[in-house]
Amino acid sequence: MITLGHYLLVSGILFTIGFAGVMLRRNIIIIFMSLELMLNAANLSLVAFSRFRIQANGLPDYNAQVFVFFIITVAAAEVAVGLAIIVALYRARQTTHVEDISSLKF
Amino acid sequence: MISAPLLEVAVLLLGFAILLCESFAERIDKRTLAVAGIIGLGAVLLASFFLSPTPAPMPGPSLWSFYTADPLAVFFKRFALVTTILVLIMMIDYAPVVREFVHGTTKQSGLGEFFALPIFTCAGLMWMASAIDFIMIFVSLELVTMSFYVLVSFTRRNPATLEAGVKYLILSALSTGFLVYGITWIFGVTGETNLARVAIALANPAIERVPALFGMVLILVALGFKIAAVPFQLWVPDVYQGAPTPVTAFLSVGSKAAGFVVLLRVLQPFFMLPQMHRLLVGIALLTVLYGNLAALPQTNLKRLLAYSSIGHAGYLLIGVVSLSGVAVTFYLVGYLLMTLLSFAILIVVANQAGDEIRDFDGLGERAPFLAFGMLLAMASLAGVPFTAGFFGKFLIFDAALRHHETALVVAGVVTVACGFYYYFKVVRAMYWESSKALTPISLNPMSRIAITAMMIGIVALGVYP
Amino acid sequence: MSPFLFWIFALVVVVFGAAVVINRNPIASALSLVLSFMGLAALFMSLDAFFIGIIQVLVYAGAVMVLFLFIIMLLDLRTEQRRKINLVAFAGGLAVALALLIQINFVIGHLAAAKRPFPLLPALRTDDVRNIGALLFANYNLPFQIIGVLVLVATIGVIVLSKRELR
Amino acid sequence: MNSALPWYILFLPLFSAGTILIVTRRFAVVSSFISVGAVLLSFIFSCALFVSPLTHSLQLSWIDIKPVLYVPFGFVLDDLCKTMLLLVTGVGLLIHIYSLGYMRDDAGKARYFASLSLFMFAMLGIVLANNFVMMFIFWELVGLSSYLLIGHWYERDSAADAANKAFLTNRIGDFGFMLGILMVWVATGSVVFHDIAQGVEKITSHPGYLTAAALLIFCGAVGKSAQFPLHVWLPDAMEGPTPVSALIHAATMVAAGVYMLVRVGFVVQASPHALTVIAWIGTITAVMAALIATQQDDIKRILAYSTLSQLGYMIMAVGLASSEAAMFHLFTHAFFKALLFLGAGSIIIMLHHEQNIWKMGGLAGRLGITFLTFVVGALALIGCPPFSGFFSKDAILSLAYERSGMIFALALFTALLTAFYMTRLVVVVFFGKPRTDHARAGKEAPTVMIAPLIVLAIPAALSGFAFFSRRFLALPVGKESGMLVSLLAVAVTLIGVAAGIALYRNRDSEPLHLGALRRRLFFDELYAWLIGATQELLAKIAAFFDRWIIDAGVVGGVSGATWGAGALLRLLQLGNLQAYSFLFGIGIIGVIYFTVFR
Amino acid sequence: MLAFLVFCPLIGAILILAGAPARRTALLAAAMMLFASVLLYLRFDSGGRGFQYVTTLPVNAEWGLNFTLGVDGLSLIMLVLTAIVTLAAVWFSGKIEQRENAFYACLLAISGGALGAFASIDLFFFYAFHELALIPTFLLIGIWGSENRRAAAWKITIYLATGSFILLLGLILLYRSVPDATRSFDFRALQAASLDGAIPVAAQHQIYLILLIGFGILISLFPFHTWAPEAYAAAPAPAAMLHAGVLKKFGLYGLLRIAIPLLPEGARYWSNLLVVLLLGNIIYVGLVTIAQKRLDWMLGYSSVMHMGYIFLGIATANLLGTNGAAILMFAHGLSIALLFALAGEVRRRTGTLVIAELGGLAKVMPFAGVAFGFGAFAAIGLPGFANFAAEVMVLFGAFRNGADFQKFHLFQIATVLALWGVVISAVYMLRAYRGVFMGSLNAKWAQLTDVRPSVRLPVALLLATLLWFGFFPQSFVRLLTPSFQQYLSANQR
Repeated sequence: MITLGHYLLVSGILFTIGFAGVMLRRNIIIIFMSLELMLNAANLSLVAFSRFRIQANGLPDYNAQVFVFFIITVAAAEVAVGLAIIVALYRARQTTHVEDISSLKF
Repeated sequence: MISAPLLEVAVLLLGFAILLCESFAERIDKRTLAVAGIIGLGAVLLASFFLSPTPAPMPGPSLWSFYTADPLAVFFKRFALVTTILVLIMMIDYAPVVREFVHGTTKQSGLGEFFALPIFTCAGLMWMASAIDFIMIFVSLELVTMSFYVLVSFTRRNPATLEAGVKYLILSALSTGFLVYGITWIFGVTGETNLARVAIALANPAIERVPALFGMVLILVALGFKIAAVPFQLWVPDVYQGAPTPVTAFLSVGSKAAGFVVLLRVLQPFFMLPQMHRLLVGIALLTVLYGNLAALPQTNLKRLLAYSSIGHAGYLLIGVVSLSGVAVTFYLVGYLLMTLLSFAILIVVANQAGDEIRDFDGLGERAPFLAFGMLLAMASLAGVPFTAGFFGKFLIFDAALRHHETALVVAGVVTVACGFYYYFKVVRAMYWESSKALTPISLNPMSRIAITAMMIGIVALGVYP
Repeated sequence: MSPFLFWIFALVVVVFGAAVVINRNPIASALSLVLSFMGLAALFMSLDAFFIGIIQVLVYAGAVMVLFLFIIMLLDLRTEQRRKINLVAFAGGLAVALALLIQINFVIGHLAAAKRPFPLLPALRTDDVRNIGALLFANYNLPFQIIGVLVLVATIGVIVLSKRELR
Repeated sequence: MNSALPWYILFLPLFSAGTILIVTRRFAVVSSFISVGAVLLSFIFSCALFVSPLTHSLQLSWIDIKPVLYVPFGFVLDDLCKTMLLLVTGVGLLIHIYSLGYMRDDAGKARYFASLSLFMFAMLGIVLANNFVMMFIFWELVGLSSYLLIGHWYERDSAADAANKAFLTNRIGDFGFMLGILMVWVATGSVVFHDIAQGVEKITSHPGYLTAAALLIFCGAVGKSAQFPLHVWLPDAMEGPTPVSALIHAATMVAAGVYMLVRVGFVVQASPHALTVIAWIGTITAVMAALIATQQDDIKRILAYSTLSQLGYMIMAVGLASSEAAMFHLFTHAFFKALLFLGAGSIIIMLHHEQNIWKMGGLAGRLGITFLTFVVGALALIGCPPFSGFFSKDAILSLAYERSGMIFALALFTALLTAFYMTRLVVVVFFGKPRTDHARAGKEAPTVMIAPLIVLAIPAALSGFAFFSRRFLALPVGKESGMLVSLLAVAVTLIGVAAGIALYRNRDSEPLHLGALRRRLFFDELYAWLIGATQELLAKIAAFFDRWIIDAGVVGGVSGATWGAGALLRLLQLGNLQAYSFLFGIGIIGVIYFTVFR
Repeated sequence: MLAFLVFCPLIGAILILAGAPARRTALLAAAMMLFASVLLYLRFDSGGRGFQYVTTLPVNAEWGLNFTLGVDGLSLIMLVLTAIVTLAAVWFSGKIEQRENAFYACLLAISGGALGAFASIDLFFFYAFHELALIPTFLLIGIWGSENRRAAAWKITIYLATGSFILLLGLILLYRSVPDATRSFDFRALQAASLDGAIPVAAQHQIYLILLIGFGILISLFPFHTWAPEAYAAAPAPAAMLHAGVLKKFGLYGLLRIAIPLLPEGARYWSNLLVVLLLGNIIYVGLVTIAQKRLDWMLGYSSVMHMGYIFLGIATANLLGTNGAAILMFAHGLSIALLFALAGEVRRRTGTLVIAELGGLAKVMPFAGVAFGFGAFAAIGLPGFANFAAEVMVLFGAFRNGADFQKFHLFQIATVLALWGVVISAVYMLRAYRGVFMGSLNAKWAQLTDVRPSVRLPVALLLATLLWFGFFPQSFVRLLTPSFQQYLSANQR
């Protein structure tokens, strides 16, 4: 029997994977993908919650789904801007590696 | 009488107008756009004094379940407007640098966007100021973040800037992730996103504490990132140093202030929990210590100011912990004045020399006016009486002592001494040393007015709060 | 929803999610990201959130993915040549991730509702597109507008940042 | 007018000092005459006061925090005071006049006379003071002026050092004096002599406390009148001009200690233990100084040591509870010792500042008047009847005879030594043949210097006789044992004289060498070592501690540590994005842990 | 009138920065200050209790914060002191080579800060004004100082900043310790509150300690004293005069004005600690002073040492001692200013202050010799100078505390040691004087000339004041006694 907990766990794992990716990978593009993973993990939980909380009118709580909608939009916009920055970086430095962009420090 | 949401609308329209001019009127000097923006924002600021009161929140969903125009919100709207105006003024001074690092078809290409984006950011800040719903918070905060992504890496020919941009991008996105996940959990527990209703739900003892706290903590992480609280401050020095200076100023004042107002709102329902209080005390302690200590060895003024802004975030947190809205507000105003003042002068000087502290050598002779302004700013940041900074600290300590936050107070005193050390390093450079170049530094009238205004403001707040 | 399907899709999501991180070749990561999101979409649908599921597929598989691949191609990033992995950092990262996972798990454990199965939806099924749309344009009007501005800003940003300029 | 007399007497010299300092510093002659005129006037006024029955004068309040502390600025006008006034102004006047000659062509003449006037002011203040604090004030001022006068030739290192030595030694004495004053004040609640005398039983009822207080007050006297063990400054003080030595270090200032003890007799006399100590200190000083005097070659040093031993007599007398005897000896001593110094002065100046007696000789003929007066003084000093010294010393001896045999014996011995070294002095200086060209060329001093000698010779000779001195002070009642004592005294004196003549007739150099006595019993060396071993060492240690431990160590350490902490913390900013996200993660799990799990 | 006095220097400073002729403006301002303060002194009603010439300007009603000026006996003499020393310092500092107007502006700013602190009877402004003087000090030492000005300026600034923020804590606590009803920054209100015993004893102990540390740092109380000699050695003479003479007194003034009247219990509780520390000042620092090889360091340390006597007077917390302390503050201010001025003059001519290198200067600079002699004797408490009168009062006051016939208690022992300190001070002063001005003249200095005429007047001014109040201390006691009776009224309970 599938409970709310299962979904939350899956989303949690996904979130963690994403975070691990941010911490472990050095390729900025992949880091960016990992960030997407984290956002979607959040989405999964949200949807799960919305499904779990049946409203009085017997429908799922659509507020959460609206929020998911917003998150997806924001994520998309973020990807656009982020990739633009990355491209600019690549033009300037011919690299997408985090080690290569550590001139500002201390 | 004007209904509060119209303010943002007006700001938006202003932004659109400037964009249109930028794209269709190639010929005009782009600086006029900035001036137009300044005037427009000024008008909005003026308008913000004729607001109709917030209607009583009617039952059922409506605009007012996301948006409030309570005094706090209105205050911070004005705060955002003033900040943006000043930032625009700085940007005019900064234009040559932009031109140097953004090659374009026309010699001023890119400037238009450079002037337009802050206005949208301003709108975002204003929405943040009156957001009382997590979704609203998320959206407006993302708007602000998004435009800062662009602004930070705006001068993209400059490698340092791009590096700053990327760092800001990744870490900020990371914090967004946590914000979202946190909101999710809050929603999961309470089934609400409106702060007021969340508070009601939390008041109910049947609610599970642990998940709620978990969600709250994740939200705190995101906000802590915005206000540069330890341990989420790591991006600050690099980004502040790399970003275009006006943007740095904007970051350190605008987004920080917005972060604080959101923090104040969000924490409201959670203060009754001891864990939360403990956490905040800890964070405040770390922040104030880290910022001030790590600032001691700095030699680059922008970076120094970055660390000091961490330190000030710490003082502000002390105020937050002591539940003293007045103190925090006052401190923020003082902080706005002195930080923007120092950045404004920094820009002017950096155009000639550079942004290392040693580039300020002998400013006392080169540009007495600027030097005196910097002296004032530094004194205020350090907390010398008869400046806004002193009163801010005074109120903060007062509040902290009232709540017997001994540890915080002790840390505060120690760090204030450190503050004297590193702020006076600048003063020393300006007055003790003698400079190589003795060319006087020019200053355009608008900035002069702005700087004078800020100096007067600092002293006025210091003498007559 | 049958547990079987759930397990399948959950597995897909997690495995390909992990693949995103593990793959050394960016293109491979990108593709596994798509697959993982597909799985996610399926899970959404299994939660009766069809609209969101569709959006998910459209936006990610359609837009985001293409964008990613396009950029990867543009910059033609090869499989990142083997740099020496900083083991300490690696282990540390893993440790932190695990710690976070444990904490999340613990929190889920503390959520009483988590034990309970999903309540059944009553028979009458109105399409959720309409519901969401209504909500979006009635209640969430203001945030929606703001999102609009956000997208505008993003557009400006992208233009500014990647406008080809002539020396 | 009349009641203001003391004020005039007191403030005329100050006025002259001020005028000289501010106005007439440039004009030496004018200054000198201002100074002399001032002292002349106050002498006249003193005479007037002496004959007037005036006993009270108007009184200001210097510090007035009733009821806690009340320090008036007022005078005691009893006979003792009046006599002392007369003595001080009189001798002072003569010495001022003498100085006109002695300092005629000195560069710092104006400064000299200013200091001299200042001294007169201070000394008169001591005499007139009617309370402890005021007396202490003038006490210190006397110290100051003697510092100035000793250091008059400040370019000379020896003079400068002597001045410092004198001042510091006195300060040590005053340390005790002040403490004593405090104790008396706390006990009786007042500093005014009269009130203390009224409520003296408040303090006499606690013998231990009383003794302590009395001895501490006595410390002041020890310092000022150069008693053992604080006597070391007086001989060095001879670095000053000779008239100064005559006035300050023979006639008046050093006698101030005695005067003070007499003045506060009601406290001192009340404590038998204190008295014994005082008596013995006096005795020791007398003997020791006399011994040392026998081996000195510098004419002024000889006189200085003889002054010490005479002061020893006076203190002895005080210790033997007879202030009359003490005052009597003080009175006579003032005259003949001043006379001797002035005589020595005229010799010295005639021999172009030659002070070594072995470089003189055979001056009897050339400096006739000086010789005669000097001899008068010497006779008075050695107490040869009928000269004044005989009577006063006799009084003290007979006292000692009654009280304590030991003291008496020592006193006699001192008398013998006195006779011996004075004879030595006279013989070596005035008889035999001249030993240097200066000595041969020596001739009589100018009148302005001779006149005071003659004037002083008269009281030096006569002031012993009761018919003369009774006018001025209460004499000690003659004892029936008097006869025997006098005979003994005269006998030892004769022995001393005889020995002196026998030993030093026609000598060209010192026949007997007693190193210890020549080296003044090593007191200076001892003290130098003592100071070096204690204060200097401590000072160096303290300085080191302050510089390196407190300042560099603690203060520097703290600031350095802070800075270091900052330097360490900023290393957190690795600049590497991964590191940031990693730390970010650690921060997050930390935060969650502390909030959710604890 | 009072407001005029307080703002006179600040206005002067602003004018100078605006480009008015520096020296003349400064002199004018200082002279007007002196005139005003003397006028205040003459028109002051010595009989009246409490504050006079009170003027209030409300700033923030919500915190009961007003800008209130007013003087009682204590603040009056401090004002006079400030005015005199300022005039002397300005007069003394003749032509300045670089950035003259900035220099004079800083001088005036310092004295303005001091005046404000002494004249305001509002806790907040009392603190703020003093703090204000910090920056000018920093600049003065840093820009116009001598050899190691950098280090010295840093040390003094950081040290004092720390001290004053500790102090700020204490003051806020004090402000908080009064029940809300009577809560105010106003001394008078606070005093009234403390008279009603509104400040709980435990709080008093805590607050007094904090205040003691804070003020102690500002006054260079042992062991927080090491900034002082270094700073004074490095500072230009006028700055040293103003700081050592006037600004340093702020802390003592604060103790007398706040700690004693408002926290009598705390004062009693910590008096033993204070006595021990101040003995550190007197004996330990005195010994350190003896070992100094340079005149300026010697003077710096000696000023630290004399703080000990003032502390002693304060520690007695009785009428006599506090009176003495107050007058000693005044006297020490004048004498140390005088000494620093002359030392600065010597430095200006010879370029060194190492005692061993100097000597016999009285021959070539007689005026300096005489004046320094006066100053030195004043400093070591010779009768005739105000210092002596004050020290007498302090010692008497201290010796009286808990005296009995059986044994000496802490205060008696302290008094004995303090008396010995007088000897110590005589040792170092006379040695220095002998080393610099007496003895054989070093050929190097044979061609030196005597001090500038512009120095003579300030010197004369200082000396005259010292002597006047040495002969007639009553003219201060008259003013002080009422106010102290009021302060100590809390103790009499």
